[in-house]
Amino acid sequence: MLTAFLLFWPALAGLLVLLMRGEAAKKVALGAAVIEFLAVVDAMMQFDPNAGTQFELNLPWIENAGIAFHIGMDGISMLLVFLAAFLVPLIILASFKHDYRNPGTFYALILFMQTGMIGSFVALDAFVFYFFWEVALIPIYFIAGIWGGERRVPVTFKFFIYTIFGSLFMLVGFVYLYFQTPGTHTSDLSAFYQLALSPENQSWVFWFIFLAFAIKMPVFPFHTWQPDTYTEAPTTGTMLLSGIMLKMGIYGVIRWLLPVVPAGVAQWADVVLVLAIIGIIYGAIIAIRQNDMKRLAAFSSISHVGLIAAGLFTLNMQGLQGAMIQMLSHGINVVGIFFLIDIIFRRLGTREIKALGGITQYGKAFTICFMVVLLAMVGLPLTNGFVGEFLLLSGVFQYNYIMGGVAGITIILGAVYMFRMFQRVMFGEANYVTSKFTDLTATEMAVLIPIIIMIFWIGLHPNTFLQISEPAVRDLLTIIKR
Amino acid sequence: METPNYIPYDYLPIIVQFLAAAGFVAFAMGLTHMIGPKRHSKVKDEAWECGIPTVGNARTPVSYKYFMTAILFVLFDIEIIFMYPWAVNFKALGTEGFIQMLTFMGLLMTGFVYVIKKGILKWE
Amino acid sequence: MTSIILLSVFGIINLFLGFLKSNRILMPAVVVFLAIVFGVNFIDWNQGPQTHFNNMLVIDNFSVAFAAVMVLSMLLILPFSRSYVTDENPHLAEFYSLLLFSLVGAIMMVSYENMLMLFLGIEILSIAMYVLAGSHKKQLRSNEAALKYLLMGSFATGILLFGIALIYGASGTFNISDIASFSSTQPAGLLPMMEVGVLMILIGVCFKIGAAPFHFWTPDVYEGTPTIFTAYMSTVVKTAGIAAFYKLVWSVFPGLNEFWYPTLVAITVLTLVIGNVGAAVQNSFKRMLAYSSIAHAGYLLIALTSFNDRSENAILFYALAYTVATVAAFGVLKLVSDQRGEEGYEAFNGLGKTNPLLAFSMTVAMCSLASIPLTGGFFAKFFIFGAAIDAGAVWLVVVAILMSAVSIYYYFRVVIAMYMRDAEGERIAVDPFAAFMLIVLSIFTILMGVAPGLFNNLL
Amino acid sequence: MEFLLNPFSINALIILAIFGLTLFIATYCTYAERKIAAFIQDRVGPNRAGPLGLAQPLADAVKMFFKEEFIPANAHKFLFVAGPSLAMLTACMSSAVIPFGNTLIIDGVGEIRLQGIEVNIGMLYIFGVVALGVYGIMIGGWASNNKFSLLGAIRAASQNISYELAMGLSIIAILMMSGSLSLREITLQQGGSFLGISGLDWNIFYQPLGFIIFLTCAFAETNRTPFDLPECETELIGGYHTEYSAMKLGLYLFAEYVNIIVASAVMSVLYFGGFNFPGQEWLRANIASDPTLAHNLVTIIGTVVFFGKIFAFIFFFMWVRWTLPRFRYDQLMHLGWKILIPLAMINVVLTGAAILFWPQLKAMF
Amino acid sequence: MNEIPEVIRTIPLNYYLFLSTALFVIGVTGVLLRRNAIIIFMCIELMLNAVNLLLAAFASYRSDPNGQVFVFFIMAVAAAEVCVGLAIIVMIYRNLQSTDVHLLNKLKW
Repeated sequence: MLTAFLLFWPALAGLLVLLMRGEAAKKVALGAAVIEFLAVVDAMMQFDPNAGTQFELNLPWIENAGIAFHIGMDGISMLLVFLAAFLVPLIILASFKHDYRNPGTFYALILFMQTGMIGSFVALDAFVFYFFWEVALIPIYFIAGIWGGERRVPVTFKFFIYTIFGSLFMLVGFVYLYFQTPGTHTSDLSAFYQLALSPENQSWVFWFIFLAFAIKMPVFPFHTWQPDTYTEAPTTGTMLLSGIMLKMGIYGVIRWLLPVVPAGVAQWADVVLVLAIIGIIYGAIIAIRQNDMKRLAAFSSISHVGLIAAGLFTLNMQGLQGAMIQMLSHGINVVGIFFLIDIIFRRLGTREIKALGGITQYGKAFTICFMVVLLAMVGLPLTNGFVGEFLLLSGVFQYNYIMGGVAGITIILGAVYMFRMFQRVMFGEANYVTSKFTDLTATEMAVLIPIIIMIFWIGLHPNTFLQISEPAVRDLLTIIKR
Repeated sequence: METPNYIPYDYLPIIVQFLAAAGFVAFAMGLTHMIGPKRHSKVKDEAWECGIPTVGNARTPVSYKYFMTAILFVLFDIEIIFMYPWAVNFKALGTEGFIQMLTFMGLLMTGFVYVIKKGILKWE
Repeated sequence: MTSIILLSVFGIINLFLGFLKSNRILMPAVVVFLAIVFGVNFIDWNQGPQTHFNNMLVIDNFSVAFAAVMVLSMLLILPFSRSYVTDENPHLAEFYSLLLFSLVGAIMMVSYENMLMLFLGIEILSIAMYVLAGSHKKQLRSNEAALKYLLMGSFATGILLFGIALIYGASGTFNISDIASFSSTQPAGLLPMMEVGVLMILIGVCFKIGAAPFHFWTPDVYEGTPTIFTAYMSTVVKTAGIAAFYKLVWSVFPGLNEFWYPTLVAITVLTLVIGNVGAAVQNSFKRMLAYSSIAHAGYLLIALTSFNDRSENAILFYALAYTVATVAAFGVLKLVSDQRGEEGYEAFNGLGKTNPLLAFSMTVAMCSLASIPLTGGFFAKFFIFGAAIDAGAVWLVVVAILMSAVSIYYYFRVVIAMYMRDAEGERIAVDPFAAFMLIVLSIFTILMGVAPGLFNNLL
Repeated sequence: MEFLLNPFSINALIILAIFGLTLFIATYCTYAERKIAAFIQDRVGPNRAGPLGLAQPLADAVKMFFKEEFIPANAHKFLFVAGPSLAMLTACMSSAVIPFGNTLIIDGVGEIRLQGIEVNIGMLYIFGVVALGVYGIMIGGWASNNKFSLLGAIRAASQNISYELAMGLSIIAILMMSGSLSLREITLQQGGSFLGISGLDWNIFYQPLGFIIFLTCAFAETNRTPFDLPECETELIGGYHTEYSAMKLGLYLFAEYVNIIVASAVMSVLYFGGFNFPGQEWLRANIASDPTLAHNLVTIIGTVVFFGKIFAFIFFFMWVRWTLPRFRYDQLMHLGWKILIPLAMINVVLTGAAILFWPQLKAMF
Repeated sequence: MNEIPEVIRTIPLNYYLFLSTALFVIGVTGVLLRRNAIIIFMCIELMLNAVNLLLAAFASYRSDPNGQVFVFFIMAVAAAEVCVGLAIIVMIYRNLQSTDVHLLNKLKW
């Protein structure tokens, strides 16, 4: 029942928020998100990493078709639910300064989206998963489409069609698998795990399902929607997209692809790895050339995700665990960086690196926060980024050392574009624009401080989180290797 | 009484009759064409409207009432055609057939009443 | 059977109600009539197949379910006709009666046991629709729609009839089970006639349901027809057509499966592509809906090609979901175009601000048509694809999915217009009936999206 | 001689005979019409050509042939010619199925029916062909390109089709009684005895209402007064044949008379027993000892009687023309649609009920 | 009644088949090529009559009344169609003063 509460609480709260106007909507939304977070923390306390899937709920849904409303959490889900519950209040808080039209609708959409995302993390039935997967998409489409920048309409449209297109293929894959299950057919995860398809079939089913995840993550060359969307969406939307939604793709691969069609994965892992590594390099190089900070962060995200994807397909413990921890870290870091960029943008009205400079002189606290988040992004030891990247890279090395070597360039390139940006934006002469900068307010601090805490927590003591997912990942690996 | 059988051959004489009629018509038309005088003049060749010069095209649209009558005719005629086979076999069909046809006629009459109430046949 | 008789009688009664001084009573009366028919219809539920009229009609769960869907569609459409309910409208009773009569035809189409009844059902339905298509007498667009519909419709009838005649010539019967047993034994000498007959029947029916390549009349007719009747055409007529088609291919010609299957698949793919691509390039919302109805015919045809125990249910569910969503879309379109005077996407600009209710129900409808989860359309497509994949036609589903992605493009154009463009027009006045019905439709769509088990596997 | 004796040739001969006879009667109808008009109006009528003016029709025909053939400049030439041709053609086509007499039995040939064509759908044939007659009028009126003609033609069409409905309905009652569409069958069935008199079992005694309806419709179908609106001189200057002259006009007028003859014949057949006459069985038994001869004699007398009936009807047609005033158009449509059609329906229902329940009723009393 | 087919079979069934197919094809060609709505309509009627002929031929060959009953229904339906069709054509004529289908371009084909 706890899972069900976690799942539906944001939606119910969202309905309430929908009816409210102005400030009240913001506050109720924030309150609801905090309650959700507390509930997740409570769940984490109760959670026993070694007990497999917990807090299960299995209700008949479309009985005669063997589809059940089956949800529950194991370690992998737990971490991601935690991520979602942790970030949403921060994201809501981060958007407090903005004066969005129809705040009721806006915040309700955020909460609806949280339901969708948590739903896809806890789903244990293919159709429940698909259902929430799509449910999460609609709010973000509206958030980006209604409150976004100038070119929002075509850009979000592209994003939307792209994603739906991919997920429809996933649906076909699922339906096909569903019909391969014995007896009266069921779409339960465990039944999918027991399927023994011929390698040929696995091969195409792999691409059907992977397409959806690849677009969502996004993996090169399916990324073309991403930079535009990140840039045009309101910062809230960008945070939701990059912080949590992106993880849905990665989670999908872990849960619904690797164990379901292992033979297919084995056939195509090399291809995907190459694509992922191309993505790493490509994202980084493009990021270096960017002038718009938000766009830069977007491309950096492609680069980071590339590494996570590479880690996934190594199919070893380091790779997968690295992916887990890096998902958490990247989610936190990217939200932080987008928020910081948003602060600049809100104060100065521009995000162009060329137009900025010398902000250090006007915001001490801001500089510190920016520095910390930046270092975490780059993967400096002691920060969360290091743990993830280290594990991932070692995983890739284990798989193929050439690939590992190439992927390792990411650390250098990441440092290049990040520090380049930092240097141009923060140091140097302040100009007419940047001289108006003021330091962080209390609300902004309230967003950034939890992020910084998490950065160091994971950086210093990653085991808190690694141990949650470890047994689950190990189980998964045994299923994959069956 | 035995029912005589009719074979297609029975219908052949109709051709004879058709030829006779057509021959007569052709003869009459041809003869009058050949022996009648022909004198044309502009005024004479105009359509005759009581001696007054003709105005406009004669083929003007006429009242839609005529049209309605035509449509109704088509419908009712077809419905009546439905009754012919029934009438011929009336005795064989018996009471059941009678009741069925009463239903049919009832519907037909309902439609008829509707048409009349709608004022389709109201001239003026 | 009872529902057919009742509908006919009610249609006649309604005609005579038109002679009353006021038109106000008509709409409530029709609603009551339909509600009665809807209820009575279920008398035959689970009674097993019963034949009527000398084996001409067979009433089984299939026909009862589809009849219910169609009666329901009309019930749902009715409230949007309120703008017609004025005492100045001299033909209101006739419009309603024609709708009732056409429903008779539609029910005949789903319960025929004899080719004669199929033909009669199609014609009763079509002839009423020809009139309704032209019901805006002074409007050239409407006139044109009526003429095109009529010419194409009767042309299709001719082809269909020729097919039926050839089949009769080959098999010596109009009874569908006799034809089925004949075609499964297949005496060698008569085959060509049978095949040509089957082909012509297929063409005729494809014309009627607007499947490509016989679709070209559809957009024009749908666009020109008054919106309320377009809604009717794209729901009831389409449902009846598909159900009849289903019965045709699977009850009448199962023995000739190998012969018509490739044809049907080709038609399906073509319909999907033309419907979706055609819809994508339209600038008029109404015309887009017309093309989208072609596209949905394509999806339904997928279920037709994949015969198994699922396809019946899939078609029923799809028909229901599609109907509900389409009615909502047309309902909103009618309200908008009546008051803003245009039917393009621009007419919807800023509707999200001026009329949140309209915008919301339109969005739900569009999501459903685009088969986004949480709406009935998602499960509809899911069941259809399921049936097809179960039958092994994965590549067909892939085509359908590519086309679905295209469909999102055009369905969401209107959503974009409503929410993401600035308002141009005034607030649109919505009468309470329509508002209520829109809410009902949205709830219904979402209900089908979250609890599809309620409507699934009814047959 | 041999080839003339095969059934087909005999049939052909009979057809030609009937055809000639019809034309002849039609010709003399024009004479009769004038004479009767004169009689009713207390005048003399035609009396110059031949004795009692009997050659008058011939003189008329010759005049018709020699008149100028006039075609208006704006007329549609082909249709202008086709109109009267079609009118005449259809009028002449219908006479052959009428049974003018019973069979003659001739040695070496066998039975000969005094009827051009015996088909099982005689009634439908007549109706079909007669219905085509309206095309002749429509085409002629339209082709003339004259407003009066067009109006006359449309009136004619409208009137003909309206009354055709009532006519068709009134026949149904007869069909229910006879169970056959063959005119010969229907005639033969009327040969029974009624009130003890043989050959008097005529349908008129069972179908008085049907007869009245049919009669009215027959007047309307032939465009005779009081239903002569399509061609009324005072309103439409001749209606559909305003622009016609010479033999084209002649054919139109001629067609009308042929139609009268056919209508009279059909009425005689359907309601007045056709070639049956009262006391025919008695005559058959007593006129000659040789049964074949007796049969032949009865047949010949029957044929004569049949023509008598036709002439009586023709006289009636003319009598009415010179007695009754013309209807107004709305009255005409009112009568056709709102009175005759419902009456005919009632007639059908009553007939049906009577046929079904008469035996039971009889048994009850 | 069994003699009827015997007599009718003096004309082979194929003749009827060819005749009605020819009529049907003429009708179809007319529908596709002609411009005048009334003529298109008449061509459609021609198609229906071809079907009627075919059905009647089949029916008498099999001495099965069903085919002829079907013809009756086709005629009735055709009549209804004619009524509606002519009404529509008249309606258009009133608005347009023409029955040429190509003038009807308010909606693109």
